[in-house]
Amino acid sequence: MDGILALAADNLLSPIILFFALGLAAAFARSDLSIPEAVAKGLSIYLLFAIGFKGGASVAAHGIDATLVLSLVAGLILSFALPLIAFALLRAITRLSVTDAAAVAGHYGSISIVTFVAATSVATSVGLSPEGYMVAVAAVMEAPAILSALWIVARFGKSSAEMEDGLMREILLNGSIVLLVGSFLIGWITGDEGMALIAPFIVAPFQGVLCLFLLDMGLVAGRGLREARSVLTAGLFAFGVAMPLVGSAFGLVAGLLLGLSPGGVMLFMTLSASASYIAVPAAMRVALPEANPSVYLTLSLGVTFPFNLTLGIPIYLAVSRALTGG
Amino acid sequence: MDGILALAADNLLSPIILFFALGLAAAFARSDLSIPEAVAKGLSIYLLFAIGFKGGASVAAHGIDATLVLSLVAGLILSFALPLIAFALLRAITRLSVTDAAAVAGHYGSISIVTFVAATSVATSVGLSPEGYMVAVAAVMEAPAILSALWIVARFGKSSAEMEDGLMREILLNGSIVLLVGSFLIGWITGDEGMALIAPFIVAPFQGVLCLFLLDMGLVAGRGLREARSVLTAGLFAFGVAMPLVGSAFGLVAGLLLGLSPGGVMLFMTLSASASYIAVPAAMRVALPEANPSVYLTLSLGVTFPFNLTLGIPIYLAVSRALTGG
Amino acid sequence: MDGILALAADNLLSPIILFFALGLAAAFARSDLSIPEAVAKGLSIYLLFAIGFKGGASVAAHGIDATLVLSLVAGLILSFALPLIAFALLRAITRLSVTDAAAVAGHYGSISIVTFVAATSVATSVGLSPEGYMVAVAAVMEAPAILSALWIVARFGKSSAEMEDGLMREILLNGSIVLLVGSFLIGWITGDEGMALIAPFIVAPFQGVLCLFLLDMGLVAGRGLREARSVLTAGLFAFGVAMPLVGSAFGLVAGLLLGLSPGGVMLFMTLSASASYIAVPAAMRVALPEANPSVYLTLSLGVTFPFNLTLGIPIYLAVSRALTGG
Amino acid sequence: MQTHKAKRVEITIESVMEGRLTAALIKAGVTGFTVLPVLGGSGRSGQWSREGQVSRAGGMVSVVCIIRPERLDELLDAAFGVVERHIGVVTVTDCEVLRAERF
Amino acid sequence: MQTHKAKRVEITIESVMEGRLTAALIKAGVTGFTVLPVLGGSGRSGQWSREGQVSRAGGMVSVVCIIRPERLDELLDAAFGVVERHIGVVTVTDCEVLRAERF
Amino acid sequence: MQTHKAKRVEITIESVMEGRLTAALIKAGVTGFTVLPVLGGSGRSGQWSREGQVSRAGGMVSVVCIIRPERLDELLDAAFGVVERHIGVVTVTDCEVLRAERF
Ligand SMILES: Nc1ncnc2c1ncn2[C@@H]1O[C@H](COP(=O)(O)O)[C@@H](O)[C@H]1O
Ligand SMILES: Nc1ncnc2c1ncn2[C@@H]1O[C@H](COP(=O)(O)O)[C@@H](O)[C@H]1O
Ligand SMILES: Nc1ncnc2c1ncn2[C@@H]1O[C@H](COP(=O)(O)O)[C@@H](O)[C@H]1O
Ligand code: NA
Ligand code: NA
Ligand code: NA
Repeated sequence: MDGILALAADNLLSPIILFFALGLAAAFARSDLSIPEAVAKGLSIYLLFAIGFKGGASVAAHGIDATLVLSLVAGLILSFALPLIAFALLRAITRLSVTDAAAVAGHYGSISIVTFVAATSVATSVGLSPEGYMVAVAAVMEAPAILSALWIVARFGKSSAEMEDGLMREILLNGSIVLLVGSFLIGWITGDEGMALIAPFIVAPFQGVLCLFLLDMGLVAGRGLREARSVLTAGLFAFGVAMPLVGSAFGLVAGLLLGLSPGGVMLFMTLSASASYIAVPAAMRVALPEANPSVYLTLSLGVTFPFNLTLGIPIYLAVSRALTGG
Repeated sequence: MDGILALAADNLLSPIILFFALGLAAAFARSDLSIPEAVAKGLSIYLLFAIGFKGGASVAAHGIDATLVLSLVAGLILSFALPLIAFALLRAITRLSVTDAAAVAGHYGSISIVTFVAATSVATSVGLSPEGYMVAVAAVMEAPAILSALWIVARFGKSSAEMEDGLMREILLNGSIVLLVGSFLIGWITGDEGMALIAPFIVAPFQGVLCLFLLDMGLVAGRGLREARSVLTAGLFAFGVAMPLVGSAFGLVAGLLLGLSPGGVMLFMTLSASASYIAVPAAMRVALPEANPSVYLTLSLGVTFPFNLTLGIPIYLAVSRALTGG
Repeated sequence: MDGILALAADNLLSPIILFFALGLAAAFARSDLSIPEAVAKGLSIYLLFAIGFKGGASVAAHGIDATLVLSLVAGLILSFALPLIAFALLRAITRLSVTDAAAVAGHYGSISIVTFVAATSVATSVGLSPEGYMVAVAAVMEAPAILSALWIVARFGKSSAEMEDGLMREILLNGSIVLLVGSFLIGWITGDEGMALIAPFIVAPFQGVLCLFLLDMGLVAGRGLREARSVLTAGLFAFGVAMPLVGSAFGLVAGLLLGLSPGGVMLFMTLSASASYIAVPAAMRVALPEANPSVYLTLSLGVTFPFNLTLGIPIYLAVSRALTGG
Repeated sequence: MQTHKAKRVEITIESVMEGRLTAALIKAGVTGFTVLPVLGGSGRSGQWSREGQVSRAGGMVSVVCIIRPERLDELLDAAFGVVERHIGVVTVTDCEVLRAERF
Repeated sequence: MQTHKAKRVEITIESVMEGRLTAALIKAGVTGFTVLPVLGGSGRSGQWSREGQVSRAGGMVSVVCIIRPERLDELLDAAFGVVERHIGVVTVTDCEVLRAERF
Repeated sequence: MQTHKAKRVEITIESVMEGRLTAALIKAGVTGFTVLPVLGGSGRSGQWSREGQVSRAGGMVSVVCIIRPERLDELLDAAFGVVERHIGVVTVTDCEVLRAERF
């Protein structure tokens, strides 16, 4: 317990978290500080490019692990299953409609890549070296949860969820997935040589770019929270904090069963704990337009994301180390 | 005198100045070269982030100086007082209306952060190490001058200057100030450790980014000058060159009284000499819409900024060294 | 021949090419991956800035070569002459109208700066050091081809090509040329000292930025090809592959006559082989609005650019080495 | 200068629906449309702004379509099919166009 | 398809005034508005373009507001209060809207 | 609130022609115009989008010009001279303006 607190305290004073806090504070104070949309998108392209490539290069360096395929399958299953758990929890502790609850649930089966990046950087800073293919697991977990959400609506709801032709392709080929997987493969193919070439671009400046990106996330999350305060009931807030812990428990079991390294287990916990705020909201606007976006965006970006960033990650790290002996 | 000339010549051939000149030349020649607005804003976010963080980290490294608070107070006083001097000078040597003269005066009490950055980089290139908290002094000097300008209009003018509720908050919480101060505080809190983490992002590439940024400043200043040639009378031009020298004299006295290092004195001179072209114009459009923006933007960006960049900074450096023995 | 194949294979597995292929694939699969327009423009500004400055610094380091001026003249002549050859070839093997053929021809006399950058990076990776002033040759070759295209229309065509006053100035002062030449001159003036200052910005991260830029080129080229499939007849496709080979032969002769180094000859071949997709299309829209942009953009960006990037560059390298003994 | 009567239909809709809307318009036989960016707005579902978006999920665009008056109903039916369940505003204005043969 | 008469008010104004204008509109009871970006323009105070701005100080935006005809005067009064001393253009166009219950 | 009749002319044209168009408008004596960005569109020459452009060569902008009704013909002639050989759409809408002395 002490260890977790020390870690959390340490984590809370890292530049990454402090810049996120700066963004939150600026938004709450109604400062006009903002990162232009194009620049923010540029930063996220940089992060996906870098994290994908590094993951692939690390797979090239360490060879394919026997558990790679199993990890991908486990990720798939978790992404399909977690929305069901989230939905049950939401119906138990909040008064959301079936449609809103299903939409929220979909977000929690999917993942937040920035949370993943932050966890990776904490893991490496304490000397762990997570399996490089966890990046591929992250990619695999993005989309299935959307199908679960739509299935929930079809099964329990009144409004119809359109799963039209185009949508599935759109989801699977959304820009983030393509860039992440593509960079992963290129990192894998080009290996050490490729890495040597572009390391000065994707390794050295990475933490600095991440700070700027989290500043932007803080601004966006803060503005969202300010606008949508009214929707955030005690029940929803409780869900936003409890669900990542529940999710991480499933990730923990998966990671342990797969025999991943301490860092790998921690990342599996983080992926299961985190909630999407890009791919899933876009899909929900198309397929479930009746669901209220304030609810799912506020929960995912305003509650769960900051929770994971500040307290969640140190907890997952401590638990993973304790149980793997890492 | 010779020393100043040699320094000025050296300064004039630095990449930073040459890229500014390239921008000016391209604008005068009506080239369509331009930096997209979002990218330019991204570059300025980078500069504020880097300069703020470095200032804070340097305070963390060198400890709080007894004079930190006094310097902030001196900055505040200068920012309030310089507009009065600028206003008197303008009324003496130009025919601007009270409103226009007050608006211009407000710009000269405030500061230009790029001029500050350029001066810092010259100072360090000759081996000086200015006090890290000069960044905080810069932040403190941004806003007070606006109040002085509005007070001048209320006292001497006919048109009414609206100082509505929202405006003061807007000015104090404008994006540049929040980012600069926030990064400064985070640099201070995280100190050496934080610096080690993000140095490859904010230290090594800094000069290159500054070149690109000054290219953009040259383009913008050049286009402004081309458009607004007609407003630039001999009297206004004289003011644009004389006022920075007058301002720097006040900065010099303040710096010497505070007992700052040679680099610190030089930066205090630069801050006092420089004129705002972001925060103050925005405030003036809201509070003094009758004032002609061509006048104050042309003076601040088209005359004083290039003057400081090319001749001013070497002069302030030479004078500061001569009088502090640095 | 074996050498060429090995080189080509090596080249095909470089991160640069693979990211281009990723972009192409994403576009063909109709992924929504995209680089914001402002960011893409920012990346291209970075490339021009870096490549220009490095060229100039290299001229400063190695001194002016007696052949600099002759190389510029040769570039001018080639840019004027190649459109005539391209036009003849197009009329022989395709059924394009005079106007369309002239517009396409204009593109092939001009150059693609990214192809040039890619070739430079291949050249240096195999240990060659091309003359720094090849950057200036590239700049000189951008515009003359446009005049040739308009002359062709005036001579052989029915529709009138407007060569109005403004256009020539616009072409010569277009942003890319100004930035490239300006950075070249500044690199030359500031030499080693300037280079030391900004090298961490323009050297180390260069390859990484280039990867992102080629990802974007792949996306754009892929989308263009998807839209304009219908215009791409077998004849046009043949032209898009044959013309770079023809052009490179002229570049080869020029380079050998000038006595350039193996790297210099290779770059001259690349310049002659490459086709414009920025400056010339813009000029054609103004002066030859009747020409179909799908035709010239598809050929230049969809056929010739990928050909040069993948097969052309290794061929030019191998040929240049074989004939210069480099 | 000779002008002709036409209708200018402007549909403000979530970005995620842009492709679906324009596909429906093309299917309904429109000869062209123009897409304009939207910076922000306010309505029954609250206020939003482009700088406060993490993603394309929340932004909107405005699709403008100039058509011959007699084709208005067809277009509105097509547009309504897409907009119906979604956030969005549809306005129709009378206008005159040059070069009517294009529409 | 059933449409209803409405007014489309478009106010082009300096970016710095955007927040003040939309606050005034909301106070005047409008149910929604849309903000469009402006790239550049020209008027009595000269020509400007977004790429030539160092800051938000000089840019403009266009605020579009669809309202029921009977609410026009109220809106114009509110808008005029903000625009009065400032650079800006206000136009009103007749239009038709779908889903009139929204306005 | 007192308003005056005016015409709103909107010209959607390739970006490369923007400078030529606005120069022609100024020569024709217009007192002002506003340039709006265009994200993409579709027409006889196919579909395009801003994210798919390598350069300014392919983008479009929309130039809006509010004028007194009696000046319409002059403006249309000037605009047509530029647009004639180029891709582009010209629409004219009736509108009302505040502060008519500006136009
Ligand atoms: N009365 C209106 N005038 C102009 N735009 C509107 C209006 N009402 C809604 N909008 C636009 O449509 C979006 C969604 O509106 P709503 O569905 O009411 O939330 C808003 O964010 C605005 O951009
Ligand atoms: N006649 C007009 N038509 C369209 N926009 C105009 C007109 N006059 C002014 N504007 C816009 O309003 C801004 C300020 O105009 P002004 O106050 O006349 O300088 C200009 O930059 C244009 O964007
Ligand atoms: N009917 C239309 N309604 C609105 N915009 C149009 C229409 N037709 C063409 N456009 C615009 O004008 C551009 C060029 O049209 P075109 O010359 O037909 O290829 C298109 O890309 C659209 O942006
Ligand atoms: Na999850
Ligand atoms: Na000052
Ligand atoms: Na060529």
